[in-house]
Amino acid sequence: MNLAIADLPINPLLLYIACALGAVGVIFAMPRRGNNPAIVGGLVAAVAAGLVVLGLTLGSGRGEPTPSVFFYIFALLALGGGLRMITHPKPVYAALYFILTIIASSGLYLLLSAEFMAFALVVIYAGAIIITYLFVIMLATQAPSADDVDALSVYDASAHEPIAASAAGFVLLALLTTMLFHGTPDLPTRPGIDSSDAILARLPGKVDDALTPILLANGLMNEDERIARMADTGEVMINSAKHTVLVTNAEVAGEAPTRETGRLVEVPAELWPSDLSGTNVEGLGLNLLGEHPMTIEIAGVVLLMAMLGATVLARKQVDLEEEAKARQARHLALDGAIAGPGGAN
Amino acid sequence: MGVSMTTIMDAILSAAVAQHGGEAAHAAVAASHGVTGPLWIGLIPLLPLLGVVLVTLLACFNEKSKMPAWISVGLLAVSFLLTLFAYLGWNGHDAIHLKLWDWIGLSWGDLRGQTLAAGFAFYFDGLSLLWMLFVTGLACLIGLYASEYMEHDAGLGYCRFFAAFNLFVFSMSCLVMGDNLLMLFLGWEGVGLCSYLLIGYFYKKKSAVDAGMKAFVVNRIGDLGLLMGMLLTFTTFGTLQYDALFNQIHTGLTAGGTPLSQTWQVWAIPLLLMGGAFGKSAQLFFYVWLPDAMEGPTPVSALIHAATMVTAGVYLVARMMPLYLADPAHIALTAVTWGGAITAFWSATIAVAQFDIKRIMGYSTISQLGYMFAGLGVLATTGGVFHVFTHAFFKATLFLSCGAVMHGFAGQLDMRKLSGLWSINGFRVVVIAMLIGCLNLSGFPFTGGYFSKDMIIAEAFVTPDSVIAGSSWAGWLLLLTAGMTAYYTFRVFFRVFVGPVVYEPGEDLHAHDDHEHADAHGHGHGHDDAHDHAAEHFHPHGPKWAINLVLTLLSVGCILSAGLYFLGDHHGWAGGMVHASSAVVDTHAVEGGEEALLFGQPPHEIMFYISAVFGFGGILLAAWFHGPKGIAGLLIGGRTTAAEVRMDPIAKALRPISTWAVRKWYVDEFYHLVLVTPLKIFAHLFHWFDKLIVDGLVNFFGATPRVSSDAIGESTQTGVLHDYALRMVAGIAVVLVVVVLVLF
Amino acid sequence: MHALLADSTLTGGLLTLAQSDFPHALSTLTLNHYLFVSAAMFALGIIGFLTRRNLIIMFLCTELMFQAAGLALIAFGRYHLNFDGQSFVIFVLTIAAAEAAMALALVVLLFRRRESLDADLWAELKG
Amino acid sequence: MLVLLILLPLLFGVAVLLRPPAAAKWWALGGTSLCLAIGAMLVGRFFANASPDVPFQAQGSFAWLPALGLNLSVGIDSVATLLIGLTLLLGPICVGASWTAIPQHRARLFYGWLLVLQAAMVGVFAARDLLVFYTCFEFTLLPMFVMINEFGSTNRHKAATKFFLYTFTGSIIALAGLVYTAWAVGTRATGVDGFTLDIATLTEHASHVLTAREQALVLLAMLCGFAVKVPLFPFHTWLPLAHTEAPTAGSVILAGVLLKLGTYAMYRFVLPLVPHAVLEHAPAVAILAIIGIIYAGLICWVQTDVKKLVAYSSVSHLGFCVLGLFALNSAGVTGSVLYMLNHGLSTGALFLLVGFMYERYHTRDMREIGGLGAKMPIWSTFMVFFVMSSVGLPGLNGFPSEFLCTMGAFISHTGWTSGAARHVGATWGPLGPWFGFAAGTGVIVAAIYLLAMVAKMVWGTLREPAVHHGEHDHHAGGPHLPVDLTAREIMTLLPIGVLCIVFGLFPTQTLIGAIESDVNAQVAFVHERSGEAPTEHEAHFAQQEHRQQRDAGRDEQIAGVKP
Repeated sequence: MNLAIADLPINPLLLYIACALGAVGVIFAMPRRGNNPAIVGGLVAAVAAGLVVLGLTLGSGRGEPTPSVFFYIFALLALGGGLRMITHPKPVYAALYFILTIIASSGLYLLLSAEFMAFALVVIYAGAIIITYLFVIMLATQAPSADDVDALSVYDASAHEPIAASAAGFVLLALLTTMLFHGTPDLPTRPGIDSSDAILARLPGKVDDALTPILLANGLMNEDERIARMADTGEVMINSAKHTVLVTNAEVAGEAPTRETGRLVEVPAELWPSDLSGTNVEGLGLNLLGEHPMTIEIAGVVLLMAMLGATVLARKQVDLEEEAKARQARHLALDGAIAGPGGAN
Repeated sequence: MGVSMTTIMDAILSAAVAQHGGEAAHAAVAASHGVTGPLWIGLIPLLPLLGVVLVTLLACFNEKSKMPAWISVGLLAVSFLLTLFAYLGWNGHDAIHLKLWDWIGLSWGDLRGQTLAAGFAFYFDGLSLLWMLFVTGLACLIGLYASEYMEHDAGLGYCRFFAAFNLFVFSMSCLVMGDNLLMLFLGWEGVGLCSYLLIGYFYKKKSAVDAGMKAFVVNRIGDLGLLMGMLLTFTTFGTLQYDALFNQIHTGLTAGGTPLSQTWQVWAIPLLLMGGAFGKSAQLFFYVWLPDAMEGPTPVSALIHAATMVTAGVYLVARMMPLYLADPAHIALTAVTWGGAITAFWSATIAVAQFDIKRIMGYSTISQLGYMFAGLGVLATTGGVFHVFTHAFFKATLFLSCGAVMHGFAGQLDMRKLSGLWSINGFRVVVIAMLIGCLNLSGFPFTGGYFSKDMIIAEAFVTPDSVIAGSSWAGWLLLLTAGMTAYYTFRVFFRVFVGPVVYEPGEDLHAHDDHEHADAHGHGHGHDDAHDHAAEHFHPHGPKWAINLVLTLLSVGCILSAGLYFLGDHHGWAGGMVHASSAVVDTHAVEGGEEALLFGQPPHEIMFYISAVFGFGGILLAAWFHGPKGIAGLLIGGRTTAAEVRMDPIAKALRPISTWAVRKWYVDEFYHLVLVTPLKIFAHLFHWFDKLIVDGLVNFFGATPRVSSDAIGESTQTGVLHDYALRMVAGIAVVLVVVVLVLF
Repeated sequence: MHALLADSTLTGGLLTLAQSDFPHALSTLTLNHYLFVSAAMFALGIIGFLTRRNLIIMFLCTELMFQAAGLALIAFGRYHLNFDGQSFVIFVLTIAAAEAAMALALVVLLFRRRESLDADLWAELKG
Repeated sequence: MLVLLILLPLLFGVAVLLRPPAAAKWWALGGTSLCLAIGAMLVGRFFANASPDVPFQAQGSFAWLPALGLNLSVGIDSVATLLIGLTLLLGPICVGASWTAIPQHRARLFYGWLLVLQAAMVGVFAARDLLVFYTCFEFTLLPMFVMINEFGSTNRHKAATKFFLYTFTGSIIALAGLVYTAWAVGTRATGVDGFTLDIATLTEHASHVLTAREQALVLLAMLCGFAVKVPLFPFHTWLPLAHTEAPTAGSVILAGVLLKLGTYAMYRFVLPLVPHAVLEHAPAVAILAIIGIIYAGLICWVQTDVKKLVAYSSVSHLGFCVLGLFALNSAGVTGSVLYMLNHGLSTGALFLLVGFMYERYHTRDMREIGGLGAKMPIWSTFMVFFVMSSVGLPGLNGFPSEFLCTMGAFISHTGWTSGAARHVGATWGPLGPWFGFAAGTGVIVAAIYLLAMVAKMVWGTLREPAVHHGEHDHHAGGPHLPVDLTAREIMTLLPIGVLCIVFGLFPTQTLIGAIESDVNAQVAFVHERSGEAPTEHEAHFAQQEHRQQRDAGRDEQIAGVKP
């Protein structure tokens, strides 16, 4: 065990001290009656987070320089927003802080080259889900007294066992990080041309559109030739680094081209379209639809069900009114009966 | 399977013969070169079984006629005739084998002792033939007798009786004819069942039901010995089949190669088997069930509890004689001798004091069985077996006569309430038959009983004490018992069958209709009123043709059986039969050839006189004490009423002893106190132990989680969401701590 | 724990910090950085869930935890250089949206019953 | 065909639920009869094709979750075949016995569960992997629970709960033992690095890979489960309660088949999986069995509730069964297997008889009811007959089994198999003559209590409860039963009676010969494997070796993928 812990990328003592410190900070930051040292708590928590990040940075070996400044900014914003969200006594503010966290997270997504998800997150979460929350908060929150609109409800103003909860949460954090950090190496290089080519290979139309005019215009490819699509996978063979692409005779292309029957064309670097690459969105789309089609269906059904469920649940249930309606219905029926058999029709 | 097993058996036999060529010739006595019998021999037991089926069918159709009896008697007669044919067709020395099918056969290897082979197979040698002859013959006659005796129960009861009766003959045949110990056990338990069913025939009488159960349970105790003996036989000799077993014993080695004389099994097996035999034949500690068994209908008492079933123990010991002789110290034989002699004497002491004539016959049966065992014990197998044969006839006669009395006097058996049957119309045949039976039983000169009993007693003196410890003492005890036997036998005869005519009807006036009987009891007038009322109108009815015919035939049989003593050259016909069976004893080889003397004479010769003296003495005593005035009391009797005799003052003088003898020495009470009560107490203790401790523990373990979870739940199940969530998180944290500590 | 204190103390760590090329070191990012942020976010979510009594904020906290999981997924996807992580975040978003819809409907329902959002008022599960 | 036998009752169970209540019993009768017919064909075909080389027939395996190595496989050897035959035979009999006892409006529930129960029981006997076995083994509890809980007499809820919890707890512990064995075999022998659930594989390897200590613990765990099921003293207290409260058909199945699941599991798992421990601890188990025989027998004697008496007699009888198994020789094991069948027949019939009586008089107290000999002659005849079968009268079915069990214990004495005092009839084994003797005393006790029961119930003067089934007090709508047995009731008893006689007179031809080769193989297997268990070091080494092999295999696989 000792050996293993020594393998951690961060000094474990530092990690645990930081966790403890964070816990103290959060406890202080919790809403409570009377003197509220929330700012002190926030600072302590921020110091703790900083310690861990520092330790991680020191512990890590060499790595590709990345736009790390943005990471620190976004991480600080995300955690700070999260901290404020859970500590702010007013629900509306809490929701707004959560939006801050989400926006910061989407920044982190960008750093992780998940551009599409970054924006999707902002749109879906900040734009849709949290707005729903805000509506519900406004619907459901009532001021405790009519004369003071800004007064807090009791349940907002005081936390429920903050010490125990924070202790548990940070113990969990310490353990989680201990386990998560165990032996994970540095991030690999940024996904570059290779992965881009992999996406492009599955997008023959895009490659066709970009390359065919260039190839034809420069005489690199005959009129009866076209960019080859592999017989087995239907992918095109393209290498952005070497600027090569496989083309094949149209007749031959009709009969399932292979690497052998095709002709590798090397495009001069200046002619290679600079914007030809597989984007994140394309990659995600291929992954989503190519490998998880069933999950999408299920997700759709889940959403539908949730919609129905929410509708059913939130439907105005006023028992009295229902009862009154029923009474009225009976009354009408009775009247009909008295009116005679003709009324039944 | 069957083929393989026979092959194995053949291999074993031939191996044994090859290995011990010298003894093989000797082993011929045990009929190793048996002949395969004709298939119809199998009908001898199967016909009665057919009878069971037919009678049961009749019961299903609610037959009210005497049809069951006629079917039974007919089938039994055929069975008897077949036995007779088998006997006539028998070559006189070889055993006849007949295997119908494998009954219990199991093999776990090819070696010796790795196959349990118990065929549903028959083995006929002299011993089985002799037994079968009187079993089927008597069964047929007694069936005929019962057809009249049981007539008041015509209907379901009649069918029940004859079904069990037939089943009994089937079982007894299996017992006697079986070719292995398991077949014997089949019959053994089968006759036990029939005995149980028939003793409890009058099932509304609690005493009858209890008696049946007692018989079955006591027998089972003995059967445990038989079972253990059987299993020990199997482990020691590797077989349960007679032929293979006797051949092995004749080699003097166990199947494992150890000399028999050095093993403990050589005395343990016979002793265990003796336990079984004593159980079935009501000897020593086991006798208690037989007197109670007289609760059954008299034909049953005659057939099962006098003539046939109870001799099964004798058959077992006789059949297993080679095993008993294999022990050089003769421990088991000594035990058999003394067990028999003591039982003979003991039950005679009880018999002299009883007043119930059927019970007297019961005790006399025990006593006579004691003679048979003693005979086997002192190596007089011929005498023992001959006594079985003669006893079967005369005891059946005696019982049937008593039964006729009982039938005629509505179940009256008390000798103080009956007298002078000779002078009552219609009972002449009964009295004559009774007289013949009594003479036989008391060993009157030149009767069958006289010869067979003498052979036993004389042999007790012949066999040296060095061979069977105290055999001559046993002889004296048996002689004394012979005198007592004569006394109590003729005590019955003198009191009931001759003398002034006095009678009171028994309580079975409405035996066939218990409901009315019970109503009569329950009536306000009470028991006595009803009784007297019935007595006023009571007329004894003499037996009709069936009973008279049977009694006549049996009396003739009794007389003729004496003649068998003079047939053949091996001490009579029975000797010849025994000689051609496993029961043969080479007395000279055992005794060392030295001729024993009694009063300076060879015991076999002088015994005729001595036993005659004892017999006469007993009869004269009986006449003096119990005989009526006049010629019927041999001119020395003085009895004028039924109830009072010269013995009464003497019995009064001997108060404690005589009372104890009348109370059967309180043996039943003793057993009850020592065995039944503790067992019952244990049963109750176990019952409560089971309820409170065993089940209590279970309930305790069941209740613990419930109670504790109630307690925990009270404090933890607050219903507040946060508490649950917090505990969940803490739980995950704990799990993670464990994971980190263990895995990292 | 003993070895941990012995061979890598806080002072040792600070020493390394002082000696290293500071800007460069700080600009080196690893997977662990992201995972830490994710874990910390998750812990905050849990703490929030445990401490806040307002039902809506409790649900917001669960959303925070979803966020944490999403971040971890994206980081791992980046680490493995594939799109599975991102795909899963889409599903997480879906579930989050569905959950939000249902949860908020429930909250509204509960609010109608008691005119309060205090979670402690609901103790029907008491055993 | 085997799968058909499992699925068909389920199908009919569904049919029973879908049809109107009035048709329920007819559907149940049809279903069970059809199964019986198929079962008869199965048994016939099995023995027609039986050969010692192919112990298992009708094998089938269906991949269920191949990724997890989970298969559903079935197959039967001679022992399983006979027990399946018994199960199927009791099916129609139970339906017949419940014909009038179950009120029509609840008939669907009853017969539906009855059919499910039958499927589960067949599944247990047919199982060739632990998954099927254990699933079915546990699934028998649920129908039985419902039958007792819904259709029992006064104390039924307690009885049902106790039955369920007690046997379930035991089974869970047994499961732990089985799973451990499956794991050990998986990691040390077959190298799947997981659990081996196939029974044949388990049997083949378990004794080679479990150390002596592990075997002892696994034995203990398995006995905890199976001994409760059997039940062995002192785990028997659920049985009298469950039997007393269960409806007649429930009692019949409980005694006839469910108890046999325990002994069958012992035969199938305990003996071959942990032979070393079995050999070592057989005397202890045998002593428990013998205590059970005598103790329960004596308790029977003082019972006043006739059904409880028969229930306790089951405890006593099953003692013989366990004793025979742990004699570890052919005679004992054969006897034990025979006992499973014969006890099912004779005690099943006794429960039927008690049930028929109960249906008429609504009491089981022998102080209130008795002396029925004259009033119900047919009933009495059957009663005496089956009591005799139960007592072990030679010529009826009880005897061969009882005798062989006793004999097995008696001759199972290793000390006798060699040396100067060699007994050729003795076999290798852990018991000895004293065990046989002690078991033999049980036969006496059996005679005492069963005859005492007959004396009270059949013989003697008629005793009837003050209020019994008369025209005036019989519950409305219920069918009126005649005094003695009806033709339907006789028809349920008659086949059992016939089998009792056939199995009593021709045991070799019908039963012993059928199972001989399988039992001998089993005994030889236990004998061969019981000698030496691997040491802890060896077991550990085997595990390491297999782990290395597996890792090497995985590396290769990865290496093969990478270029």
